[in-house]
Amino acid sequence: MHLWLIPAFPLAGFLLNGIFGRRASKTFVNAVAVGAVLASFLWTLKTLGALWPLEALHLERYFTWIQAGDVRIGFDLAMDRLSAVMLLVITGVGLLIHIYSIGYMAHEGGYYRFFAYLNLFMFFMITLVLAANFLLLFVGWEGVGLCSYLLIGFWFLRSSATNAANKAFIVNRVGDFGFSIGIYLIYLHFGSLDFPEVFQAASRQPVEAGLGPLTLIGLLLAVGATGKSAQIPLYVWLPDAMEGPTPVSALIHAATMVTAGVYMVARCSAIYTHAPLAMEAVALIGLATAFLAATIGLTQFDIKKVFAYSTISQLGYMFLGAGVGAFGASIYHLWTHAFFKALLFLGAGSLIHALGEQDLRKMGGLRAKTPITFWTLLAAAVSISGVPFTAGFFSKDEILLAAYHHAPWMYWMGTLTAALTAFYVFRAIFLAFFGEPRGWSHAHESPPVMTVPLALLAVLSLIGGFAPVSRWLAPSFPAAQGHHETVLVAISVGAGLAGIALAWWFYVARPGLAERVAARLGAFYRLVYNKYFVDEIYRAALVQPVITSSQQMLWRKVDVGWIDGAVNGLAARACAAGDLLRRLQSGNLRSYAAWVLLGALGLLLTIGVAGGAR
Amino acid sequence: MSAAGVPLSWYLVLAALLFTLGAAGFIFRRNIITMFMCIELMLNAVNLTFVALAYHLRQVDGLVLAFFVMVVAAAEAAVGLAIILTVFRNRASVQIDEVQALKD
Amino acid sequence: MNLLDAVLFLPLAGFLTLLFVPREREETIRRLALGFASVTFVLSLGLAVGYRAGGEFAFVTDKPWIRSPEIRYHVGLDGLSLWLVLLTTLLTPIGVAVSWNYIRKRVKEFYALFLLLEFGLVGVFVALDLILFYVFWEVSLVPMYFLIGVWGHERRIYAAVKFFLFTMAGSVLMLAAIIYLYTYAGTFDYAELLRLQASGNLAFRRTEGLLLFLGFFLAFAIKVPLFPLHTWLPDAHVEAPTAGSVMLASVMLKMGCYGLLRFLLPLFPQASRECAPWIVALAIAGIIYGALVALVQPNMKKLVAYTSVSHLGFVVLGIFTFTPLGADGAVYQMINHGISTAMLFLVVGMLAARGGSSRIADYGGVATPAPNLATVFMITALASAGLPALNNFVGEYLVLQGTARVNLRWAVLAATGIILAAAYMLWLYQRVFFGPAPESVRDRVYDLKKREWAAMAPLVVLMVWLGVASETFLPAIRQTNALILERARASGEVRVELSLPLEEARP
Amino acid sequence: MTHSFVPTGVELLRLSPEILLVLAGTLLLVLEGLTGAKRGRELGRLALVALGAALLASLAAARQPGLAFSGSISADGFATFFRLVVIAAGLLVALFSGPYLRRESAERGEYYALLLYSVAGQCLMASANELIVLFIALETSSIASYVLAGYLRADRRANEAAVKYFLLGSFASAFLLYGIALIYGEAGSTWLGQIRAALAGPPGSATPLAGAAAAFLFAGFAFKVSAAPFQVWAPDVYQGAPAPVAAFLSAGPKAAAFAGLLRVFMTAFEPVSASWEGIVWVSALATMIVGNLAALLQSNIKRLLAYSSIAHAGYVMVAVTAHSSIGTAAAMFYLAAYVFMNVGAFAVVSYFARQGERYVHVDDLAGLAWRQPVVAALLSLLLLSLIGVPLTGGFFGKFYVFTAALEAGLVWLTVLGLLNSAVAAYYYLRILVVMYMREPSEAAADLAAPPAPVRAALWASALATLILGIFPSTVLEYASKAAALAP
Amino acid sequence: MDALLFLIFASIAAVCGLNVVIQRQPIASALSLIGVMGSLAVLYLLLGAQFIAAAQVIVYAGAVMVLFVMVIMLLNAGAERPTGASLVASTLGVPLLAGLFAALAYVIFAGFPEPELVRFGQFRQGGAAELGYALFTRYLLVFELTSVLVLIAIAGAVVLAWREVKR
Repeated sequence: MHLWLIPAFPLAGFLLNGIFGRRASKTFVNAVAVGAVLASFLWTLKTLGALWPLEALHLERYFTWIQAGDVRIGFDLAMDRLSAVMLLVITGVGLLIHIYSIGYMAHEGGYYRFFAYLNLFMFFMITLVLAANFLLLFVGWEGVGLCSYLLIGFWFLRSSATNAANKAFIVNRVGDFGFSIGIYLIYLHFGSLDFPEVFQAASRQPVEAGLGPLTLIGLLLAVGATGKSAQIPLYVWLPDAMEGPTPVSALIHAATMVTAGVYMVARCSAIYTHAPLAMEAVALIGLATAFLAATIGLTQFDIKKVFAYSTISQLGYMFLGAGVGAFGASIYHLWTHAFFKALLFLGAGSLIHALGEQDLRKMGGLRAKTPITFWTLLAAAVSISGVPFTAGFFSKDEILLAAYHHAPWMYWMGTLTAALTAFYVFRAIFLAFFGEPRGWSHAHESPPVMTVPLALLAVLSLIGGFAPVSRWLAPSFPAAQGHHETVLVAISVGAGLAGIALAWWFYVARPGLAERVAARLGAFYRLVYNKYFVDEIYRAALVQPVITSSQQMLWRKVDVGWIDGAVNGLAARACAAGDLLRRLQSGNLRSYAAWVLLGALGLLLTIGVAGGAR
Repeated sequence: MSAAGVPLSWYLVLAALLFTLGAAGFIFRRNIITMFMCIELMLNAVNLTFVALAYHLRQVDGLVLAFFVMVVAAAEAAVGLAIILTVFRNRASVQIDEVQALKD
Repeated sequence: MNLLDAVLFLPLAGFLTLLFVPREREETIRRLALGFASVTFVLSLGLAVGYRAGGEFAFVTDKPWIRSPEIRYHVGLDGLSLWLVLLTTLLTPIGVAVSWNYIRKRVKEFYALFLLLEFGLVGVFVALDLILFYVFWEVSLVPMYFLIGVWGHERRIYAAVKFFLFTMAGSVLMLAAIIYLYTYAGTFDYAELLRLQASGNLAFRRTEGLLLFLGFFLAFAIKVPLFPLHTWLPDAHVEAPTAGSVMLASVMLKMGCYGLLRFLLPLFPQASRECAPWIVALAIAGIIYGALVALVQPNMKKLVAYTSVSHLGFVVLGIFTFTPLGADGAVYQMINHGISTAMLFLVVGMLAARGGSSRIADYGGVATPAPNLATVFMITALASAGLPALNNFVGEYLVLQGTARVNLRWAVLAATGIILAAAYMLWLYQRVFFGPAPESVRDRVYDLKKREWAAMAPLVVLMVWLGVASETFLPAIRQTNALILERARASGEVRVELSLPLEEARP
Repeated sequence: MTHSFVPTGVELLRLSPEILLVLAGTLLLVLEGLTGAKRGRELGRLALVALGAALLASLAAARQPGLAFSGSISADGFATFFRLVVIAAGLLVALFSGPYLRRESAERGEYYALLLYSVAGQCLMASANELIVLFIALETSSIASYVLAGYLRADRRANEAAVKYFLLGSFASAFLLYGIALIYGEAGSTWLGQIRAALAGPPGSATPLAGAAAAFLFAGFAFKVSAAPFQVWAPDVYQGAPAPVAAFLSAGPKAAAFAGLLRVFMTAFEPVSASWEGIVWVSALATMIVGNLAALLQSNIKRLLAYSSIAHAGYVMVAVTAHSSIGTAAAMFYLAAYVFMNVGAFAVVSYFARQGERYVHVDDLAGLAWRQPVVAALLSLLLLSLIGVPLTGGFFGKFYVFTAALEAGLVWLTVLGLLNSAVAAYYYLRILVVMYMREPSEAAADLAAPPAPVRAALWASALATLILGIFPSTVLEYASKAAALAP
Repeated sequence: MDALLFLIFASIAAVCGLNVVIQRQPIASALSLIGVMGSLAVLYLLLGAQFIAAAQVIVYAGAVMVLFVMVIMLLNAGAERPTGASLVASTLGVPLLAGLFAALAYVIFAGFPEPELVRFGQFRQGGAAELGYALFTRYLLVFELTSVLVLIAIAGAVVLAWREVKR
């Protein structure tokens, strides 16, 4: 079916723009970049159509990539329902964001570079989801990380941007460290890295009670996932990643790349279901992240940061879903999240485009100036808040239900988080669009090339939930238990609505209340506002010690002091000995004669008297 | 002639003593000429050894060797004294401790 | 006289030819040097085309050289040496090309020595007689010494002497071991030694074997350089001229790795195994240590030098896992490191030639005046940081997978090096290329010139090629490594303990 | 033993190199007296011819190997090898002495005559098969070289060198002679073969006299080869003596003394080798260490080369320690290589130092490479050979020496020796560093191109070094054959 | 008689030898050395080496020592001054010398365990005829060589001492 064409189009786009883009016109760049993604999207659809209903895995082997010993890793692509969903999200949302970027980036330098990177990202992301073995998945995994790095640091003159880019890459590397070791273990345990073989073998194994190999593998893979999907403890890079252009935040840091971790966990469901401990860990991480990020989201004023924490939080939901066994729901949420979160970011981008400003405190009352943006953002907001029958409603509820069946407290926690989510999203909406303008002078609605994608995404955010994603995926995953319970649904919906209402209360009905509450909370507020000082703790506990000890201890002391010192000391010792010998060479003949005599007597005594020295 | 002879080893020990004395002079004397004379003393000691051993072996060879040693000593004396002369010309001294410009 | 001999001796012919060109005719000298180096490279491509995996050695020439004790001119090529030879012949014309404008004084000597260096390096990789090997080993040392000492930077003399003495200290011990081996086996011939080993006639007493092993090992370890014998490397790299750094890092360091695999494993399997845990410990220490120290270097060249310490730790680690994966990965990593580090030094050298310094603090924002340079460096940095689909990843994966098979803890420790690799590379990149460009940089740094492009393009292509289509290179390596490991296994029971925590956990 | 007053023709043939040299020396003396001091250059040429003829004569003598003069000399392969080496050394030294002496306005026939006598003595040392011949030959060589060391009589340093060399040399000779006396007492003969026969009795039958004799003989030879602790004279003498003479002292007498040492200890004292090999071991190690360490900080290039020559004596001693025929062959090969590289290095010094030896500091060589590239390149080759880098004679010298040592089971001596050679690299490198990596000094500034004889000597030694480094087989095989010394 | 003569002359030799070493005046040392040589000549006679005894007196005590005395006079070498010092010589000197003598004595006594008594007249081949025969047969080469040695000595002395330095 030529699956390879799906990633190949964006790759070609990348190469064309990368090599010729600098001298080419914007039209050319646009055509290549958008065309590549469009082609990819269309080919995905065609392939899907041809393979429908895609009940079994469709595997295509191309060539051997690495072979050594008994390892043979092919460049193999495979399509199943899971990757099909992912592909649709990636190419679909990706297409919209590409189009949106034409408008958003119109006045930026390095235009071609931006689109080249985006195309490259598409290539790696598609490779990631189509990969039929762990190592190829890892290629995509690292590749998207690279593109994320490049795009976060797109405005490389700003040191904040390049710092953020480095942070993103390096933190991801920490996760990948776990992932890599997981891969080594998979190979050791299963003797293969190919998905079909690994998962079949895994599903034949007994469920592990303790810390068995599968659990270990699961945990290690989860470490990788926490890096990529910005979960505790590795989430710190994502908020900083907002230094990148907004379409990047939408595409990479909301809709697609960050969900790769979820995808991977879902992909490895066969392993996880046999490793309940790992599952539990994933669920706990997800839940904790969801809650923690939501609390931070409450206090942020940078609109993109708010959405960034929201992303982290929503990804936490997905982890929770996967962790409690609702892989389908998890992917389902991934699917809906892609729409509304991309939309949130793109809308935010539209605002930024309009104002040149992303601090919520300097917005306000924009409803009239940017109506399309407002309405589309609102659509996203209701969706994320879980207002019934919007996309977010379906998927979030499915996760929460599954969580309830796993452990009720998780449900309650999740529901609380849902309320928080609704609150901070609407806080942002209200701050931006309602009330009085605060400090902006001219604002304008974005051009159609931006608003059309917004509108399309808004539609998807509202109705995307009707796509029966989790049901369609059900055969791929072990059955999740739990049935619809109206009461629970009502509670969570109520929580969402309460959040919205509270936001209205705080930011529209009683402006100024928020500040007072914040002041009342004092230290606690500052703690949350400063994101629990996690960055600072990491810096003080990890980064700085490493740097300092490397510099002071390893380099200055071990390298220069000890090793070179030892060598130099040896040399100095030799020279000192030489100097002594030279000094013995005093020029005094009588001394020399004494030496000769000494030698002769020594010889005489050893040979003549003692009869040999051996 | 009396039958009371002298043990051969006495001769040899006398030679050893003279040899040692020569070496002692070489080490302790500061005048180059004296040092050189001490070498002559050592050569004489060796000669005594040769002669004594020739007696011991009842061979003429030892005497021939002693003879050659004398020639060598004479040759050395000629050259050595010439060298000492040049040293004296350059430094107006034959004190060995004053001839130590060459060192580090 | 077969193709291999031609490849080997053409640089020597070039060296001799250059000696007779009048020193004023600098342009002629450059052209001649480039000509000799290029023709050598083209001929060496023939080696790759003509090489057929399967036999023991290809392109063998075996002629008597010295009759007593019998030392033969015995050269040949196998999968291990093939790519290293090609790496050498590829990098030589590149080194010649990049030196074109930078080397302004004593041009004749520079190029003559550069070709002599190529002769020595190729020789090391193809020699199949221990003394011949030693001869080339030392022959390559001398021109490098001069390259650093004459054309280097401020502290060049210190660096050159340090380089020479470190290497010398190791190699004399190797000579002792070689001779001892001879007195034991009665031959210097590698093939003959292998035969003796195979027939069990090369069984040493334990201490004897260990001492012999150590004699060779020290020489190789210094050359690699294995922690803690590495301190000559940063100095040598910082002070060497660009082309010198390239050859030093890319090829000379491989001499040590090559030696480990070529001589130690097959000839001293017992001792190798016995010492493996210690060596692995040093290798891992080197991986982490090199990376950490690289992280805080204020000088680009020194930074790159320390990355070499880190990267070559992987090579040694791979070799001493005694697994096909590890060994294949190690060899692959040798080539990878050769190419990536060559690139790193080329770019850093170009920067230093423009900006007049290799201190990181003197730069910033280079991406603005020199976007192409920045792009090339980015690719290289990423390759160096082990990004998949670029060359280093394949090698590192194989090494670590091989290591994991033997001992998971080792693999875990070693893998931290990859995290750090990203950190030091990106941090370097950020500080040099990103940010606003200060006046001094904008005025002096310009983008790549044609000749520089020509020098680097093949390497960029290779980085991707090696990363994606490893099957171009791996079959030959696999087959040779299989033989080597077979030998390493032949005379001793395999004592690779599989100490996986998950094995323990299993009921 | 034949007792004839008149030597036969073949006997004379076997002695022909020495005879030729002595006659030529005498002729030079006579001519010098006849022509006055004006024709030094022509006399120098004559000396070269004589040395060349002696070289040929050695080869001719080698065609009729055998004993002569009641068995007191043996014109065997061993003798031929060393004769060739010392004559070649003499030839090179004579070659580049000319310009040096002319600069000092001291080129006279006596110089060459003494040189020829000294070489004759060394040749005879190589072929002597009887101790007193050996001793007289050694004295011949020595006395001539004492005079040569002090040849520039107005020079205070030369005087000092001469007097020190002379006094210590005579002192050491006395010990040597005492050794001869003692072994004469033990064996009743001074012929090596008979001594061997006398010592070859059942173990323990040899009295302490034999041991004492071995000790003193060793001391005497060790002094001449400047092995520790008898090396003390060498630095001062090399420094003070005129550069060509220093070259000569470091080459000919050393090689010849090793020839004597090898022959005496490999034949006469071989039966009691157990008693002396230990002490040779110690001496070899001490010599290497002393020479190399003391040279590390040395800045006077002549002293540096002196210490280096001490160190090289140590390497040869390692081969002696092996006391096997391959050890002997290795020592022979090493000495051949050593003579060329060392004489070549001194040739540069003699050219560079200029009038009154003003420039003998290592730093004076700064930038030589860019003023006189060819000289520097050739000197570099020689220095690399001294370090022991492959493709030079010095490498194979060390290689053979240590091969022999390992064959004899001397593992630690080998390891220590090789480590020593790594240390040695440092001070040779310093010269390279100065030549190539420093800016030209004022000393190099007004340096004229070397005169033809110096060039010739330098090229010859460099080529010899290179040939010994690339095709060592012929020489080594010859040495191996010759090393099987018949008592 | 033998013993008596030996003891007398050995004592003279030893005392004179000691005197050579301890005198500060070179001329006194030289005279003492002549004394040693003279007494040694007597001892040679006792050992039956007439020719050597004669040569000792004529060549050594006569010619060589005269040369020494002449040079001493020529250089007007007075008593030596206690200049400089050699730490090595002054500290190691005496023990080394004592050791040397002890070791040599040990070697000699060990080498000649049963005392062989020297009696005058028991060895009669020490005359010029026997010596001459040996000299011109077995030692022909050495004999010729010594002539070369003397030649060198003359040439050397000439080179070093004769001509004035021209500059």
